[in-house]
Amino acid sequence: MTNLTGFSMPDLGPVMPEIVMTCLALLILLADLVIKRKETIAFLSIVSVAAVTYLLVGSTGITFNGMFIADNYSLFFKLIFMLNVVLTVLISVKYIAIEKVNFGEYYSLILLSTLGMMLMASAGDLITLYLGLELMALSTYVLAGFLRHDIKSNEAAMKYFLLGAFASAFLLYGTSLIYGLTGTTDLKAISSYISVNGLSGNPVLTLSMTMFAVAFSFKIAAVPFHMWAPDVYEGSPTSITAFMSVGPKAAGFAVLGRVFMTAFGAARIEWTGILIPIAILTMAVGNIAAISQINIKRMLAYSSIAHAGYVLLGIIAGTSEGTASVLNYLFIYAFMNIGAFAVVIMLRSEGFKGDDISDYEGLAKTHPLAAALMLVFMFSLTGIPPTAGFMGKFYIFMSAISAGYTWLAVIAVIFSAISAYFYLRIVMYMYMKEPKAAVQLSVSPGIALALTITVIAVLVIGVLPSKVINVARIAARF
Amino acid sequence: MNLNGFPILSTLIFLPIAGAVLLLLISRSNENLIKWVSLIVSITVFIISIPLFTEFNKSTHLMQFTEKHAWVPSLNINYSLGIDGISILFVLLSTLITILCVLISWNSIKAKTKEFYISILIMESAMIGVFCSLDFMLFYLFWEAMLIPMYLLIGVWGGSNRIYAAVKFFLFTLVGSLLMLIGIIVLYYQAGRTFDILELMTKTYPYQLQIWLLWAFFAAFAVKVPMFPVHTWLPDAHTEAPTAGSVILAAVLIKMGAYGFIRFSLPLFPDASRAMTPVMLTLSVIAIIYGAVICLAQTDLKRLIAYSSVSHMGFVTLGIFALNSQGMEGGILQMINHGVVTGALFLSVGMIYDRTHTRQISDYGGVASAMPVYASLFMVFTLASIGLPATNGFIGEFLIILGGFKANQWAGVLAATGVIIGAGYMLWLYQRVFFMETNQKVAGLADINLREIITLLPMIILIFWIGIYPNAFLGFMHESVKHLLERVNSGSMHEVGVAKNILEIIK
Amino acid sequence: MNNYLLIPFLPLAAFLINILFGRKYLKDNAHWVSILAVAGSWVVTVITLLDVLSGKVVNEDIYSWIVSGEFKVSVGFLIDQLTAVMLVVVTTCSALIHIYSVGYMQGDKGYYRFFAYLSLFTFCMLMLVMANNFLQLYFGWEGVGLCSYFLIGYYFDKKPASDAGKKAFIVNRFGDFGFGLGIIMIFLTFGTVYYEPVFSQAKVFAVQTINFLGYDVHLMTLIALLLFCGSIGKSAQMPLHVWLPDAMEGPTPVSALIHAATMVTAGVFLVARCSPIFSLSETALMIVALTGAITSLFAATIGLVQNDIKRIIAYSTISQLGYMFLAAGVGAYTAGMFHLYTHAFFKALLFLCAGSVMHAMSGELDLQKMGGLKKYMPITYWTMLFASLSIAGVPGFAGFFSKDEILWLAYSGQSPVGKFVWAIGTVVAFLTAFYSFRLIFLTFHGKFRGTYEQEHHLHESPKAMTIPLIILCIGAVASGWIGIPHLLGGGEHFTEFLTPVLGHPEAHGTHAEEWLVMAISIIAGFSGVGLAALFYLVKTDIPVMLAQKFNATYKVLWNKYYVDELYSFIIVRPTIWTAKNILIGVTDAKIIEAIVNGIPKGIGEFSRILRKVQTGLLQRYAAIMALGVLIIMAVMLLR
Amino acid sequence: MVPLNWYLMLSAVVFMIGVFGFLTRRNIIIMFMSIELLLNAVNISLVAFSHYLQDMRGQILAVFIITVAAAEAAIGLAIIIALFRNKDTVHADEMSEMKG
Repeated sequence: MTNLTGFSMPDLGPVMPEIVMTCLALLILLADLVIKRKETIAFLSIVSVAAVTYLLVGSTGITFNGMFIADNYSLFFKLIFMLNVVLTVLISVKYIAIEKVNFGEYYSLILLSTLGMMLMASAGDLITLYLGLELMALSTYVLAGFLRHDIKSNEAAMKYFLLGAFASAFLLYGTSLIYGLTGTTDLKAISSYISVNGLSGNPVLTLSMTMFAVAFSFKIAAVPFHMWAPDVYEGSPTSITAFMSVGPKAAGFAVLGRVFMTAFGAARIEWTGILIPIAILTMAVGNIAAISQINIKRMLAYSSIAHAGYVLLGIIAGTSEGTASVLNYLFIYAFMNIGAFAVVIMLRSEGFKGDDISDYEGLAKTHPLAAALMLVFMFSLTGIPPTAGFMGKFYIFMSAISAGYTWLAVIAVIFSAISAYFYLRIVMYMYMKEPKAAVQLSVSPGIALALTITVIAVLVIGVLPSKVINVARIAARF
Repeated sequence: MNLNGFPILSTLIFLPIAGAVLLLLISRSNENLIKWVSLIVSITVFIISIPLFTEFNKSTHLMQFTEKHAWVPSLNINYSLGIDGISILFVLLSTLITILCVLISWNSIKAKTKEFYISILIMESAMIGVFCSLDFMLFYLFWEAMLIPMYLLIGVWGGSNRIYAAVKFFLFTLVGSLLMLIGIIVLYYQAGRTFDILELMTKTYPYQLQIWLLWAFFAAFAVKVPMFPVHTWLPDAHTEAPTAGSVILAAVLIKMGAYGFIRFSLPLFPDASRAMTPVMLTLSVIAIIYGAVICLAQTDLKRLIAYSSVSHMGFVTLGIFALNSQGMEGGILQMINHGVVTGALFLSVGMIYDRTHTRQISDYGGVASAMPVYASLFMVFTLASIGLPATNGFIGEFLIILGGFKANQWAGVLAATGVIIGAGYMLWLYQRVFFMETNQKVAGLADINLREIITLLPMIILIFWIGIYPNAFLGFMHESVKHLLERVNSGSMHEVGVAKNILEIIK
Repeated sequence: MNNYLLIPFLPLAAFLINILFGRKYLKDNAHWVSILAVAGSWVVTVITLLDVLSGKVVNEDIYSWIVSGEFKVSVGFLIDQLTAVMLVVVTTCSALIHIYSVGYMQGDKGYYRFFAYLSLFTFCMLMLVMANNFLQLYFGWEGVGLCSYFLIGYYFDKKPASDAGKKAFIVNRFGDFGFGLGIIMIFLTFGTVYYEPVFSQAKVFAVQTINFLGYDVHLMTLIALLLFCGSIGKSAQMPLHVWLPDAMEGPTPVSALIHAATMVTAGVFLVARCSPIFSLSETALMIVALTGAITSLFAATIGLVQNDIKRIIAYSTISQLGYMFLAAGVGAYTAGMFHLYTHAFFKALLFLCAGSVMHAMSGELDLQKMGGLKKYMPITYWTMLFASLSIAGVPGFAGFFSKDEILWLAYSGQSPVGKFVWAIGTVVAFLTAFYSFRLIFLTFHGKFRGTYEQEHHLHESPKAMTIPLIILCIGAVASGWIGIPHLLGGGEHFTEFLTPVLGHPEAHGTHAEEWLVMAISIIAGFSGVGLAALFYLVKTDIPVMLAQKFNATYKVLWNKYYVDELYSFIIVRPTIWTAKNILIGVTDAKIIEAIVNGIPKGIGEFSRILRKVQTGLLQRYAAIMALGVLIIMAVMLLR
Repeated sequence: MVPLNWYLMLSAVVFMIGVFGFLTRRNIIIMFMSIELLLNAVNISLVAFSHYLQDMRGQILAVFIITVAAAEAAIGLAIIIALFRNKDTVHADEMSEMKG
């Protein structure tokens, strides 16, 4: 029992939300045995998320001597994750019943995955980062394959699993290199080590930065590491696709921001060198490939790849304004993306897949409200002013131009003009074509609430963006 | 903000949106209520806009009826509105045109009437917003917001090839305006983090940057005008759009491009615009002659009028880039005239289209004997479009050719030929449609009813009012145009000043 | 004193009343409104004439029309001697023709519309004449062009009529193109468009030259020639004369009023009004004289062979207008105006007689189908005979005095082309006499060559038509007497009356030469009449024989020197061809559309390729990831 | 004492074998094993660094990696079984239901 006395209980204040989240996730797993009606479990999970959010607001600070940082930056991301969970749960209540996978584990897995994301957001150390990442990844792999009887879902889970593991292997290799080079895995220590020893030209450092870039690019589905995204988005259940297109992507950016800004802050020129080609390729492939898609989930997959490209612009800017624009964009992106997926879910009813774009023909005639909602989301994803999408993109372009990347902004603008084509195609199918079959919408209170939240958010932020931008600017100063 | 504090411009912008929301609540079935509500809303908006006309103080170039509230304080974006001599007429034009659009589509729009009137009302607020906003972001927001309703107007209620036309319209304008967005942001940082147009106008920017920004703004405005190379979306959009759509498109949307040139490109980049005038004049002259000659070979009624507006807008850009007071005032007045005349032409084509459902000129002939009143009204519009003295067309065209000739003799002379070809295609159109033997397809047509006459009446009044007493309208512009031209021509003096003190320092 | 405002605004009021209330209420008695209005302005004209005679000149602005920067113009009226003459001509002819049309247009469907257009025309012509600045002149100028378009195309359900109307307007537009540029040049040089300041400062710029489109040109000549473009268009001189013969499609009173008495003379009025500018540039005057001379010769030759009664008179109008420009060209503006004054009466009379002949022959216009109408239509015959005598220049009649005045001043003036132009003038005098009397003999003398029921139907026109004929006939004869030259003991009151405005033409010839010139012109006139009598009364086979012998020239003359075909070949067809094939076919379709549609198609194609890359095979994804890593590492390490 | 570079060389070689195995072998379970190989390669280098730097972090991370690898194995096999039950094949090329 050598110097047991030296052991002191670390301050658990900042970690409290994560701990409570873990207990609640497991509690829900148990509750599933007792409660028959799955809606109550959904309700329970929303309540638990509300509790965690309540706790979140209070808890800030650094604990586990630097391995866990709960600052404004991580708080903002956690808010995005909470929002993501609430909306996903709302839209999936009826959906998983239709898909006949109405199990309680679904909700606890979502909560566990969110827990992973929260860990990543507050990771001050590469080890916590790896743990959070793996926790999120593993639960998302299972969620992707949740439709056990559907081959596509299995295939999606398999691809996501294998490629995810492959990518995290690169992350680990990078960690080991940086550990060998700087002797520590704590981000702040790494950055001070680099600036002290002036390693900016060092090949090992560049190699490890590349490895990190690869791992994170995989997570945010940036080109050339995006190949998994379309298949997994198409294969997995639509509510999970919505969840995956926001949660892990935002977590990826949180980590990307944190690692590159703090740890490799000094070697900024080098890693921007890596990220710029990736960003351009991502915008290009994302927008161009989406044009000839016939399956709406695949199209939204490519669109979310393209959006990752735009957000990368904010990271490349490297300034605190850049990070603020990333935060602002991801917040807005969460709303519009889940909103769009919610409409896709509404179309999924008994015996009608509702995945093909041609299923949307004449929707404006049969279901004007649904069509109007989809119109708002499509125009928001394109970035047309009265909607929030524009405010997000505009702020990203501002930060990029202020950091001197005007030419990059011009390229981004051209690609977002190309993106208008395939978003418009959906609006065109809905409004300008005659309905083929009588489409039956499966509307539930949950989806209706989710849609109201998202459409109000998209329109209100579009017109009055100052609230979100101010919070993002505060959060960006870490 | 005079008129005892009443925020007139904001009400003008948000009342139509309130009307649109009201329409949302009305059930889809009783279309009559929908039509009457939208008519009442548009008329109230017009009535509210009349004090602008009467209360306007013509002796100052400063902005009037201004309003300023913080919008996104952290990025120094504020909701600031205001109008001066240049933009006031356009606001009035938009409010008037919306009433006519509601009237014209009274029983020609059968499907989805609710969405139709909602789009028109939102269009109206976006249009007014563009002309009143003094903050670049606000301007850009309205500039792009207008795309959605217009896209739907063309796409949903349009003709046979509407989808292609709608997408073409949308992408053309979007690509241009996105480049402008980049220009705006670069300008924002260049001028010390401000979007306020009046502030931006006071600063001077390095010459090379001015050139780049001018071309960025040119991309957005030239597509809208439309200037020569980027005009091919206009005929498609016009031919496929429903009557109300093409009226709004012709009367107001096209003006935003030229308005953009006057409000932004000229004052913000004086040296660059002076350097670029030869290019712009050539493009305008090409547009005039190209548009006019192509009209000679058109077989579709609406397509011909669309190409004629390409030619007319060529006149406008010629007037603007002549950079002298006659040309500029002629240009602005010609924008109003073109709005009135081409708007009226499209209204009347819409009326005849509702009866015959064909746009091919060859299907028409001898309509004058069946519809004398309609024929005489159409004759007035044809004469105004040719620019006959005592109609508004003449005032605008004469001033523009005068200004153009002063700026560059070749431009003036070639532009004047446009007037001849203009007379050619318009009279030939009028002859093929109205004179000669009555075509079976148009034999027993009923003449236009009271509602349609009321729709055309304000246009007739405006044509002769501007034609006979143009000072009522030109009076608005004098101060603002003088101020603008001082700014555009003073650009170089400023540089000379800078060069001078550098010399002193060296000496 | 400003009751002169009534002159233009009465017809305007009549127009508004007719056009607004014509269709429903007035219908067949629409003519009262117009006739009263025209009569009213005639009365006021007489009053103003008396004022002007007593030396009162009015130059007043009513309201400011356009103000833009330094360009200021307002609607204003200038009543001086020149305007007074024109006012008299316009109002008198218009009044008489209004009365005549009541009979002529009896029972026509668009009766009210016809009178509305007539009143509108009178209003525009009066505004043109009374303007005190160039822009209001331009307003009147295009206004009368518009009314001629309406009236020529009055029978709009017939294609040739609406074609002729359109042709008239567009050809006029060509002229107005130059005229507009002239006004702009005036503004740019003088800083204003008002007559008074422009004409007074004209001398200051007498010697200045200006760079116009790259060429250094004498300023005054440039302005004069640009203004002259307008006159060519309006007064149907070469090369823009093509529209006048086709304008005969309109009803005859229209041809009488517009294409004889008033509108076509606007060109001469313009040259006369701008005499201070024209007299400052030698070349401009020479060009005006030559154009006048050549056009009159050209038109007279065509007139010889035409068989349509109205077309002959139309060509004679072009020829007589050529005469007036000839006069102006040699500096004899007053003589030109005098000829305009007399010509208005006898040419209107000729047209109206033709109209009543047509009326009697139930629409038949071809000379070969007429003959021997003398006994059926005595009044028309005698009035037409007097008019022809006057136009032929038989002494004692109005035509003689004004034509002789022109020929004498051309001969004796110091203009370099004076003698040459005088020679052409004399030849044209001979030709005019010949074709005028060919018309008289073929219609009224010899035996009737028309169909039976036409002959049966022949009758003298009703009172409403014959009274104006008689009044005009008096005018045609007596109008010349106020300008009898000093040589013949006359007081030359007309020239005295106009000298304050147009200056006095100096003649450097002796009395003997004056007698000689007068003699030659009389001989030309009589020989023309005699030859016509020989050809068409005595030996009617000669013209037929001549036609075969000189068949080629006959065909050229018959087809009006193929000018119409030439224009459509050079201008009309190529523009439409370029529009159809090049503009639509190539630039719009091939170049712009190709790019505009090409780019999205290219992107679509590229997107299909991208889809092929996504094969769904797991290993391929992993391979691409590994490749990506390698590339990034290579780029980063080697940089 | 074995110099550090040799360890690094070993871990790099093992890593390459893992990657190569992952890319070429068609059987999903073999691919799964090559991933494990990758993770272990990283473990080797981590422990080597930790020993060389006389610092505990490397070994702590190695332990974490092993536990995570175990969890991964559990989930990976579960997914493979679910897939096998539906498609009764583990051949990677069979899994190309979704493409384009």
